[in-house]
Amino acid sequence: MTRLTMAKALNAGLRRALEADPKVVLAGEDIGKLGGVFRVTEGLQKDFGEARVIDSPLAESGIIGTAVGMALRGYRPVCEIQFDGFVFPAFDQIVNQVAKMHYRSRGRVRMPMVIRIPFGGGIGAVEHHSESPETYFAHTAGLKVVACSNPVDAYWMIQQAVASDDPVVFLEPKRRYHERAEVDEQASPVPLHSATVVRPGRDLTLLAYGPMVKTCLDAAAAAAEEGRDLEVVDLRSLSPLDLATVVGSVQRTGRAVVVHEAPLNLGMGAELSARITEQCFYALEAPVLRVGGYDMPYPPSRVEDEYLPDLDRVLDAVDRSLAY
Amino acid sequence: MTRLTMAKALNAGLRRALEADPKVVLAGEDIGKLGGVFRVTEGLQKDFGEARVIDSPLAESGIIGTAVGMALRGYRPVCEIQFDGFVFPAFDQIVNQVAKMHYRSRGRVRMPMVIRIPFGGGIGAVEHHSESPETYFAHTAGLKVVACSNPVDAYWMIQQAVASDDPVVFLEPKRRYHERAEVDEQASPVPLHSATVVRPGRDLTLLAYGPMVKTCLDAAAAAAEEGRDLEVVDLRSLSPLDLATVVGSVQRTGRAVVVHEAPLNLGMGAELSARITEQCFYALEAPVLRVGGYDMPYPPSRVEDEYLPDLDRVLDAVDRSLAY
Amino acid sequence: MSDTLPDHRGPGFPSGPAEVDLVQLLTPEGERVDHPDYAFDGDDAAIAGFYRDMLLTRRVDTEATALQRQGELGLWASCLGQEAAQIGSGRALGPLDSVFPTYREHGVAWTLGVDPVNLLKLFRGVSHGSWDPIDTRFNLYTIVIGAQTLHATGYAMGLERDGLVGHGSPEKDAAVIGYLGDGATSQGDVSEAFVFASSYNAPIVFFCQNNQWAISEPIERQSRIPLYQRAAGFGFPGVRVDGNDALAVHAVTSKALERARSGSGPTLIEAYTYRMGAHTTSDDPTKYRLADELEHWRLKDPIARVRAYLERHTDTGPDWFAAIDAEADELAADVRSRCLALPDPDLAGLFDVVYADTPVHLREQRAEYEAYRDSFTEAGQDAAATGTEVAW
Amino acid sequence: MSDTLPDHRGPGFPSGPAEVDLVQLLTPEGERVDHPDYAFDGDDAAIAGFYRDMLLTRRVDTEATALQRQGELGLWASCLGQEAAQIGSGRALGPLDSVFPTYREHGVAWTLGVDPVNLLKLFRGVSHGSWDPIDTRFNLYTIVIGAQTLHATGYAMGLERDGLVGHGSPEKDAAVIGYLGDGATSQGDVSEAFVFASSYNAPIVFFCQNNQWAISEPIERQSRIPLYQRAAGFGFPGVRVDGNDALAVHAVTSKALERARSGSGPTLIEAYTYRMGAHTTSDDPTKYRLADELEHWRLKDPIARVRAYLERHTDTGPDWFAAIDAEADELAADVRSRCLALPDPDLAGLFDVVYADTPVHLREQRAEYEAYRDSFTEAGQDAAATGTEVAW
Ligand SMILES: Cc1ncc(C[n+]2csc(CCOP(=O)(O)OP(=O)(O)O)c2C)c(N)n1
Ligand SMILES: Cc1ncc(C[n+]2csc(CCOP(=O)(O)OP(=O)(O)O)c2C)c(N)n1
Ligand SMILES: [Mg+2]
Ligand SMILES: [Mg+2]
Repeated sequence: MTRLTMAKALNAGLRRALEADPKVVLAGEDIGKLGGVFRVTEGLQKDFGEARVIDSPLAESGIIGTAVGMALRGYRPVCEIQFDGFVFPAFDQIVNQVAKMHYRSRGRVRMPMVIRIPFGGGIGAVEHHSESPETYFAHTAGLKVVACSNPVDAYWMIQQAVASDDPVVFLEPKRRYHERAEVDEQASPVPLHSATVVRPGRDLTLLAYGPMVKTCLDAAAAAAEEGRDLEVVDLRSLSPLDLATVVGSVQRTGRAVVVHEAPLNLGMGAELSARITEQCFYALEAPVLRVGGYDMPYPPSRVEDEYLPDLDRVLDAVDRSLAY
Repeated sequence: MTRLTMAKALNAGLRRALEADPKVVLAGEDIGKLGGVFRVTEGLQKDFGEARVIDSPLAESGIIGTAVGMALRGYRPVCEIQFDGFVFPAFDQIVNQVAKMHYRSRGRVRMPMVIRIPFGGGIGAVEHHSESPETYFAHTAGLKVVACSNPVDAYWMIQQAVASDDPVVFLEPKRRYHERAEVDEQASPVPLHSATVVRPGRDLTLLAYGPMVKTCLDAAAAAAEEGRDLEVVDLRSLSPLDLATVVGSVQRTGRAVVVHEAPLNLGMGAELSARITEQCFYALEAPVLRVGGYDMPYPPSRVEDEYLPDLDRVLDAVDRSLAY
Repeated sequence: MSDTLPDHRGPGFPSGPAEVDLVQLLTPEGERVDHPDYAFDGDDAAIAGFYRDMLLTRRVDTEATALQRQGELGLWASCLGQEAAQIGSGRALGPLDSVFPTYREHGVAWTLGVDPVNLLKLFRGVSHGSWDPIDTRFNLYTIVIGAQTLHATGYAMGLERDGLVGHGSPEKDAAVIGYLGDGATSQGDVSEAFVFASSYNAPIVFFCQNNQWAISEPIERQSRIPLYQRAAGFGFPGVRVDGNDALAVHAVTSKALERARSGSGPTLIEAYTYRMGAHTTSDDPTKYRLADELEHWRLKDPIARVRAYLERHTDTGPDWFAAIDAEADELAADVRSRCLALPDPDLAGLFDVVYADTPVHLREQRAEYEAYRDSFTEAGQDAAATGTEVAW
Repeated sequence: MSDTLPDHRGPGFPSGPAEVDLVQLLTPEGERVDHPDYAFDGDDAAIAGFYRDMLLTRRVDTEATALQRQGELGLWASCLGQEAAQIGSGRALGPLDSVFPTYREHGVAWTLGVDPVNLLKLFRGVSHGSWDPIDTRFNLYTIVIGAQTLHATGYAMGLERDGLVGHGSPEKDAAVIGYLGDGATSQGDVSEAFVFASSYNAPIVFFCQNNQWAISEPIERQSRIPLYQRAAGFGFPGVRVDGNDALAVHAVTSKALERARSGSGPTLIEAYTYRMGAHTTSDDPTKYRLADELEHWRLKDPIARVRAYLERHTDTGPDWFAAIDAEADELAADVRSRCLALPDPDLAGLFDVVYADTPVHLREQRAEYEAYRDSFTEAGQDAAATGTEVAW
């Protein structure tokens, strides 16, 4: 058991992945000597060499495109995109190549690639450094998409993602990088694509992932003081969704609120709302409600706290749901 | 009144736009002498010159990125992306620049740009030539997204899109390019971002856009023979959605089925389902059902008819909805 | 606003006759010529082999065009006129080298033993990629322009990590050849591939077939100077070769591959050639280019010049040529009949190849699809029970 | 798999001393030198003006760094050491020319009269872009590396369409200058900008400040040959100038802008300089570079050499320098106090600037947001009633 921040837990997970399989390579901008702008890869180039921890030229399409080639050569590349907003230059390679190569080759070639993206807001950054691009990836067949919400999951999920034979977009909630937890390196982890009920409750299901899990847990704690018993589900996997867990929860509670930072319109809340309504139509006491970013580009940081869902906005939605 | 194919209607609309405003310029691969691979720009370079109808180097990011610059210089660029699958190299410019420039400048600069994309399947093409990327754009705040479904709308909507001071992703259902209709050049068009009820009905609302409108009309005609009265709404605008029309219809019918070619997961059906459920909770007799492409990359063309929603799959969903 | 723009080409950029800086070892008339830096290292048997390769490639190409006209293929992208560029380079590959093609490298595919029917599957619409990219060392066709150049570069970086560079022998060393068109040079991905290849000194050859056209756009739209010069600005050599001269292409490619395998890094080869046909069967080149141009290039036909050489300077007789013609017809007939016999794929099987590890929702969608499909057929139940696999 | 890769730099690519092909007109010691192709066309007053510009730019930069340290800015990207590159080029602009900057061109902004407080707003987080890009001719900062080079090219294409090229006078002709970093040269967008600029012969100057670093990555990761050589492969000239020499930068930029305005097309300028500070205030350069390097470059400080020149070769006395110092302190104090006084923006106003024509759902979201916000405040109702606008 070690007490680790999420950044350090990811670092430890990557280290174990590098140790476990010589075919694992890391690539990205500034991940070598600097250890990445969030220090997630700190010390890894020193210990595993420049051939395995690769500082890339400043070109995201190049990073992902060459990683496709390395994967075809039998490597398992773990690419770091420096910030969410900078994944878009690589979008073509991700959507048209990474996602489709297995399908195109009828399974003859695999794309065991991880694309790590620090995502979400709340760190007081300038434009393009606070976005939540998960919809773009979750909508793309051929990709898998996960988001960790705490150091324990971070430690295990990154290793599972590296071990996955499918390409995984791995979303790291950057504003939680410095939160700490005990990580038991001997424990046996939850499967990568399972959701977990992180707080059981009877009155309503809060669905969240990444940075919003903590927000929802805080909201549930606050609600408890008013005698409301909220269940919180950490989705963990956005594609595929672990619908069994989600539906099981909502069947019990009859109410659901989805919370994410991404803009509402076609955010993950849309898909969850549609699925839950399809599968729990008679159980629902209220429509699935969504709390998300407003439908605007991420705002300047001095006003991001107004933009991001917080405890109050979650509780407001809970009230509205319970009012049905 | 002239009887025109959709391709010719678009051509005529573009011609009127070029005539109406000297700041309108067209750019794209092969749009000059060749007139575009679908001949939508046929004859325009000859008549308006190479300075206004620009054959671009083979680089989509370059096409959109230079169009941003031209828009900053006061031009109104209309860019053609040759096929849906080739828009992704331009994705960064679209999402990070086109969509955000107005916001970034607090409205000081405008992006009156149209990005024309022939989209959807059904033409027996090879990979990347049959995709439906609308989710990627509709999820992006700052963009507007429309899809025409017939020659009359095509003629008017392209002119309205060019006249719009906001960037518009203009989706053209390529398999409908050759369908014909009478186009009245004197008529007064429906506003660009309004949906239209293209067939009124009482029992259930079919929601579609682009290529699937015809499919839904056919399904409604077939259903009518069995005594079912289906309403068909042509959404026309995917972002913003004309929710008033949609909700009005579903409030009346109590049932909705959304139909699109794009994969189900986070397709437009997800957002529509979520919104309708939020706004019509007590009116709904059944969950909003979705008929879409399966969650896989677009398949080889010999099997595309199995993949694409057709009359039977629409009617199957109608049956399921009515069975609630 | 001015209607047309003045032509402002700055001074210092006249393109001059394209042939000036071209490596050529066999003239259009079939005469061999020397070049200070490059020599063809094969014998006449090898040249005869090139002839056969090119002729068979062209015959299959013609057959495929015919099949498309008859509605049997959805599309065909002919390589007519580019046979020397493709055979000359394909035959220069060592036993460990691998290829990252565009969608037009049918001749290169031939040199690696890819069954032409497998190429046809893609254009018929039964498959997005149906040969084995690992066993053949011929990766799947890439349709998104330029994307494969990055894959090629990454693969080459992998070769170096695998210690397959610098032993001084093509049996022990490996390189990658990445094909691209002239139009592709404008794509950002291609420049990024140049940056990565140069930065990591990857064992790669970029082989650009400058066939003068990107659909309807002439090369001048993409570059106002010869394309091979692009490489120098990225820190590696570029060379322009007569792309209709199989011998020169072979010599230049061999040397560049050797350079790559030895650890000296990337090379850009510009094979100066011509797309003698339409861009694809969907295209109508009369809209944008003059017949004259085609006539001019017909005189440089890559197959004719090898035949002229063999006829004039070796003892290859008419019988041999006739035998090759017969072989070609036989091959074409075989390709045609096997193409026509191709079964349509079953959508059901595709649900299982989206991922290596298929998620529940796709299994459910497959089951839904099968149940739905079977509801239309009487025999449906049986097919579903046996779980028909994808048959492409 | 080998742990480290051998260094395989091919033959023919030694980089040699960087200074060899550098245009320089003022040595680090403050001595003027001649160059066969370039001459500085200003007088000593102009040089004194450069000194003042550079000093004020540096003073504001220092103040901004201090403000960040004190928590008043979220971030600051210092241009320390790059003042000559920025002032020399900014002062070369004609009255109709316009600028497409990255996020570090504070000195260029200064030459176009952009209020430094407006730059600070972005880094404070009250705005994504708060100066008027049209009136100032200084476009908004672009953070996505390389994207602005395409905007610059498109704008230049627009200038040509507007007939603003080729009249032989900077009063009638216009050009564009697009700034980029050394790291940016690896981005596909930058190469595409080169392709478009060359293909359309656009009136543009690409101004690359090679400050040797892209965050922690040295220039060698991006290119193994001098960057200015990149241009030739795209068909236009490149030139390397001493980026710490304001006179040389001015001369080289003036000539390139003149070339662009006259209709002779694009030029790439590589201003060879050094990022003397951290990448941004979030960065820690001790992790990846040696202090020695910084010492080496301190000797080439762009401001010191102009001061040395003015002191030795003109009659500029200590009083004048003291006056500039005082002006700088005053400016810094003013910038500081106005920065601290900046009100936070109101999210409500942002709903109205997503689009020119705001759709219903955003108006609804704004109303929801306001109602929600106001539910927390007593005075809420009033604020909502008056419809507070965005105040950045
Ligand atoms: C990214 C992208 N944009 C557009 C297309 C459509 N397209 C297919 S081939 C082609 C021209 C390619 O020209 P070139 O690179 O010269 O290759 P060639 O076809 O001549 O062999 C275009 C524009 C595409 N396949 N990919
Ligand atoms: C597309 C993109 N990828 C990554 C980043 C993160 N980033 C910001 S600055 C920078 C380095 C830029 O280096 P250079 O172009 O040399 O400019 P400099 O900062 O030295 O002025 C990086 C990687 C970004 N802003 N945009
Ligand atoms: Mg070509
Ligand atoms: Mg730099």
